[in-house]
Amino acid sequence: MELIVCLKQILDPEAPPDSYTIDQEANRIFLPPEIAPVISTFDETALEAALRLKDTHGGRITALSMGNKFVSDVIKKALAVGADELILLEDVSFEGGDAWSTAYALAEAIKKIGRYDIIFCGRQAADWDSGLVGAGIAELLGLPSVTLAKKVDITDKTVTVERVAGDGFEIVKVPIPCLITVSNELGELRLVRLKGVRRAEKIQPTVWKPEDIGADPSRIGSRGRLTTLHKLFKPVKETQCEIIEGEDVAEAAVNLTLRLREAKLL
Amino acid sequence: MTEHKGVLIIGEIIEENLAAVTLELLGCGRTLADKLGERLSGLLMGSDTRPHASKAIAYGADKIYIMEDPLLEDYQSDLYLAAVEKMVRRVMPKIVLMGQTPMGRDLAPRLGFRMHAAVLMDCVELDIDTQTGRLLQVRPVYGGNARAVFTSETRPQMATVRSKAMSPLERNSSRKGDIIEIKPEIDPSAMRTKLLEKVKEEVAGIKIEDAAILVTGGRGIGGPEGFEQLEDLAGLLKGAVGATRPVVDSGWCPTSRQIGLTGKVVAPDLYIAVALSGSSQHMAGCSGAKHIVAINSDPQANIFREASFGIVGDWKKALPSFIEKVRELLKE
Amino acid sequence: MDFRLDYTEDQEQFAREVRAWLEENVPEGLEPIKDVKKMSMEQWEKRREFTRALGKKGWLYPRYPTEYGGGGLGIDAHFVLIEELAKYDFSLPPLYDMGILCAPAILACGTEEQKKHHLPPMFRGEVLTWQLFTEPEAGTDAANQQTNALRYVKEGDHFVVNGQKIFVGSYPSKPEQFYLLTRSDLDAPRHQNLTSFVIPADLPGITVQPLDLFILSAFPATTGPTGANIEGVKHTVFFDDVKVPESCMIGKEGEGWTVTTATLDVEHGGGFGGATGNWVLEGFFEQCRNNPAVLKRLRENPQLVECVIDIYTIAQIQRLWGLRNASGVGGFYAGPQLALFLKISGTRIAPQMAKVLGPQIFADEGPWNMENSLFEIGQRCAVALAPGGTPESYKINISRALAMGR
Amino acid sequence: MYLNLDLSESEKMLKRTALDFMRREAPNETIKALLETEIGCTDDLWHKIVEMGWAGIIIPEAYQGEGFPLTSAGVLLEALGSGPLPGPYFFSAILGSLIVMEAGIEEQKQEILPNLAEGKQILTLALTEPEYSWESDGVRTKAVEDNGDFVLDGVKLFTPEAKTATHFIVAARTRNNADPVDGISLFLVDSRSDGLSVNRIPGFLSGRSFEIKLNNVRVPGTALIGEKDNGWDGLQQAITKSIPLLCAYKVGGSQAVVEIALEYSRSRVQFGRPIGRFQRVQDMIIEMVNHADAARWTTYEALWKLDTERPAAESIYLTKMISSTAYWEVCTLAHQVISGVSYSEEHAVSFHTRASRYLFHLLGDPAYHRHKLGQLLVPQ
Repeated sequence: MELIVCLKQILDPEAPPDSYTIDQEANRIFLPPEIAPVISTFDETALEAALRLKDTHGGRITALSMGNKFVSDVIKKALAVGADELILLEDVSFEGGDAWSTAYALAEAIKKIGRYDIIFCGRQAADWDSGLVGAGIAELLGLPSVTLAKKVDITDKTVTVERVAGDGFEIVKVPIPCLITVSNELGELRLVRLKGVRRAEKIQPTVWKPEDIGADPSRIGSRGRLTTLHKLFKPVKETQCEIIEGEDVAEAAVNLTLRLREAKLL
Repeated sequence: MTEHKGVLIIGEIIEENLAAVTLELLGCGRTLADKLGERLSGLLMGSDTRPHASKAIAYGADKIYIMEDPLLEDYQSDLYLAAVEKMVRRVMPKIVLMGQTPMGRDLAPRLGFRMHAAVLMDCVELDIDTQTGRLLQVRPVYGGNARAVFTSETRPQMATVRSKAMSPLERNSSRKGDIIEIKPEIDPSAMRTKLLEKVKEEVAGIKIEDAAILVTGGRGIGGPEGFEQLEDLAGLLKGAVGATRPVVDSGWCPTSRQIGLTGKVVAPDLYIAVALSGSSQHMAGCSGAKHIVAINSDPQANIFREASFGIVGDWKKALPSFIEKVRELLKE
Repeated sequence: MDFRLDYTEDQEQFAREVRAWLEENVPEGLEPIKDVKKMSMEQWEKRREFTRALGKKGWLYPRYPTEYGGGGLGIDAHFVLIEELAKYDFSLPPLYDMGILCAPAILACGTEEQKKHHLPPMFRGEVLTWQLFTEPEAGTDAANQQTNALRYVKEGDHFVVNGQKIFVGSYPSKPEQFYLLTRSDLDAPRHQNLTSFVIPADLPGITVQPLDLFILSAFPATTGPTGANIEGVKHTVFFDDVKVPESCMIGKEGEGWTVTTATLDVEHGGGFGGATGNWVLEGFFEQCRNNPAVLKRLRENPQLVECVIDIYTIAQIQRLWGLRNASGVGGFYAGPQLALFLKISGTRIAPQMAKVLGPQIFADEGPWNMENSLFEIGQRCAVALAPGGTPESYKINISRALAMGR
Repeated sequence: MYLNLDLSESEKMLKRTALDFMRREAPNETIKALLETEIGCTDDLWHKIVEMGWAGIIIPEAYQGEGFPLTSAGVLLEALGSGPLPGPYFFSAILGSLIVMEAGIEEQKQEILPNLAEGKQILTLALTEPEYSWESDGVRTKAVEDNGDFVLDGVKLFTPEAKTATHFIVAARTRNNADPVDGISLFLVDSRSDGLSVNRIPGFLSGRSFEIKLNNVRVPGTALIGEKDNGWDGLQQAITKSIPLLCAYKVGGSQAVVEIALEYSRSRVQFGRPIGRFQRVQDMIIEMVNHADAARWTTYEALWKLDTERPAAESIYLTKMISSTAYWEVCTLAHQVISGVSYSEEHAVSFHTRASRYLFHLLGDPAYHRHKLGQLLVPQ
């Protein structure tokens, strides 16, 4: 089994809302330096899906990530949980792109890797929350794809996927090679064991530049964008919360009910 | 190259009727088309679509294209992609809208890359930039901690829209519009994935996405037993019970009840948030609620910045008397 | 993790370069002096000459940008300079030069032209700066600039300044420039009515008078040579209708508080004082190990051993936090935390040391003083808590850095 | 500059995964439940700890351990202390392993250490007796040789986590003579042996410490760890090396309590303002921060000295003195800052208060280590 998992290092979405600051001119969002970045939670779930297949069917997992200012002990977690190789697309010309530039760069890198049965992606990146790159790679490589997987199994050449849909799930069959985006329902990424920490120490990531994957400069980074970001802002909350008081909490609750009736909400 | 004109909605038929989000898309599409001075059309696929087509016209469409084929009855990536791509190349719309639904999340990205046209996912606001005539697409990012305004450089300009972010028009059966049947010419060999089975997860009572009143519990509830009280209150109000991610992760509630970035998006009229802090990941799923009522012991909890009404205190003391009073009021 | 302070190969190489340079450039007859009270004017002039020589080499402000005359060096080189200069009882920057406070304010809030004008002379040691913050009314609450506060009125392209500042500067000689905080109208809201200036010290209408304080000179807390602030005689400065050109204003009018906070964090930053140990304390432990009289007392009275343990514990924490700050892993509150700790420990160590070593420690001359009045200097620090900011002002900074109540 | 007090890449990864483990496997609700039991750790939780490889963290790879340096174990213990995770982990994986490594002979290491790494055996040290002392003259329990076996008689008091341990390491006197250090042997006693009675010492703050009565307990000759009559040196070596790791656990606990107090100072509003704005509250929290930071950096330096084989006794006595006091005082101050609600059994501070008292005397209380430090500073 040759598996590829696409990962993205992002600002920690669990950071407290007030710690985010936005630079209005540069349309960029920041967190204080001491809050370390994380691997996008959905990509971690995609990695877990690949690891479970490797546990049962054996094979090799290549983790692939595009980005900049990688924090080594964050991104090398992929190796620590069981990926066999980590490839980083890191170059200033990759910066400032949207889903189209990212999907193109990752697709070119996957072509260079050459062998793959299943490509795993997260259902969306937990920073820009779009969910475009997985489908983009599938389209660019001419692969069938299944999105929002919550269970993945393989029997000889076909993959059986339970896909989240409405109030239940669909069971879908897809031949390899294919691309699968994974949803959080699949479960949390396994914890890093001490053996994994040792393993991550020993394996060094491979870094590729655009020229290493023969990428067309006009289609990566900001030049490859199909969308323009005009404004980034914090939604301002105008609501003024009316705190209902009372002798004690129980009485306050009664007053709340009356207030809601008065506001025709009950 | 002929000029792109008009707004095209990709409709969905769920459990034999027009999906709520499709009506919302028609409402929003109508406004955009009027601002552009152009026509609003829709596409419905599946079998026995004609009755839904006329309903779509009553909700604002000028023209509805229908594609009938048993193979299109259930959503299948490759066939729907091929069908929709054909329609879009034929109609040459300026704007294509889909719902942010399991279908939309799968189809829109593929279509965007297939046609090398930008798609903005999960938009909550759409407008036309009066000077440039371009579609302004506003979507939440960073788990709801921020919002971004985009435009697309390519045509058609495509977007999926978060359910309950837009409102449908009043139904007007006297509206006139034409229904045009298109032969889908399905090529079954294009189908690379095969749907084997659809499994329904039985959910007691009303689905949380459709409930007008929601009672949601957070980690502060402390355990599955606490949720029984929430069920009583929801039952009284003919609403449903929702949960935050920590609650679902701890196994106190099924995943189908989870509200938030990684759960469902709801926009009820009344959202009663009990013992939950209101993290941005959770608010991403319920900030669309018309009125939020918060019960939390921590006055600084973020939920109080989102709520219109609230009590500061222990929910175990507040809920019993709240339920009693509601029961009393409903009797009158 | 690595706690070693010994030089790396590069540092060793740089240290050789520094030592060689010092041999040629330390002015003839310049004596290492630990007790600032014993500084003669002649020694003071030699140190000024030495300051200019260091400045020309870029080693006076080693980590500031070369573009403005700084050394452009890293912490490794800065550390070597501190160690090598300590052998001449010389600290960086020298002689209570408040350039260490004024420079970051200019860098942060000054115009490009002001940077080019003010910074090179300061970094080359040609200009010494005194900071004029404290007023009779505004002590720890530096923003509370009241009645006889320094006030200014804008007249055309210059300002007219009146009022008084106290507890200023340290050395008998006058500096070339003042860095001061003044108030515009008296009733504007707090923090919005302040403006900062860097002015020549000899503008007409300025008078400087020494304040005779009983602690004629206080020794740098317990930080030894690595402490930046060797205290001396304090002064008060009067302003009578002093005309200050607009070009002397740092930052915009009313932005004095932002300019000041850029400074306070440095002054109260505590740097990594104490990281290299502290020769007052080392002297003390030497006495405990080898002075027969002290050893006899320690063996007879276990309570005195407790004093030794208390001093040892404080010294270790101070040293370790200094290393932590030097290694940059302490977090925002680490600077003021160490500065506060250095100050408070002075008051704790002094009585313990007095119990163990006996009354000789108060003699600063003659046969009685111990290790050329090493401990007499140590005792002064326990009294001079205010210079460089009162302990309470540090607590305010720590609480802000830890976002208490925010 | 060699000076670099940042964690290494692997240590940061280990810290992050340990904190993830605590969030997933030992949130407050779980810790509260564990504190109400005599065992402090369920089988399921212990197996998860073993699965992480943590039971063998400092055991050399030659004995199926992970062979990590003490500083890495310190990073792990600090994360576990943030719970604080109750149970036998420190006593078995750290102190137990070290005793076998320092005092045991090669065969014993090959037999016992893999069992510890795989979590099959759980050890705890039964050293102190009713006349509470960490010195050799405190060992009164006797072990008499009887045709190849040893028969043990005596009472051990304040033995930690005895209910969870599969084996006790019992220090007993196999010979009496002038020098109390001489004549002490270490025995690996199966906790199910006949003649043993194990009773928990009652008390809200006593944690899980036990009285073990040994009444004619017969053990085979092979139960003797290392050499007869001179087990004391090996035992002291092991205790000295494990002390900074116990301190790391207390550093994690102290830091967690500081963060709870800081969070409370922001959310608790009194007199119309968050209480973190009042200087009296700020002073208390500053004192807490100073305690935690003093404990942290004395602990890390002690661990560094041990890992780089530098003389470490001075640092070890210092950090034990400071860390035990720090954990105790930080909890006391936190109750002052938070007051009321912090006294409820559900409140995380109460978990730490109980741990800070239960672990206060373990391996020597602050006064004991202060005295030993004094002997180093002022040669007698």
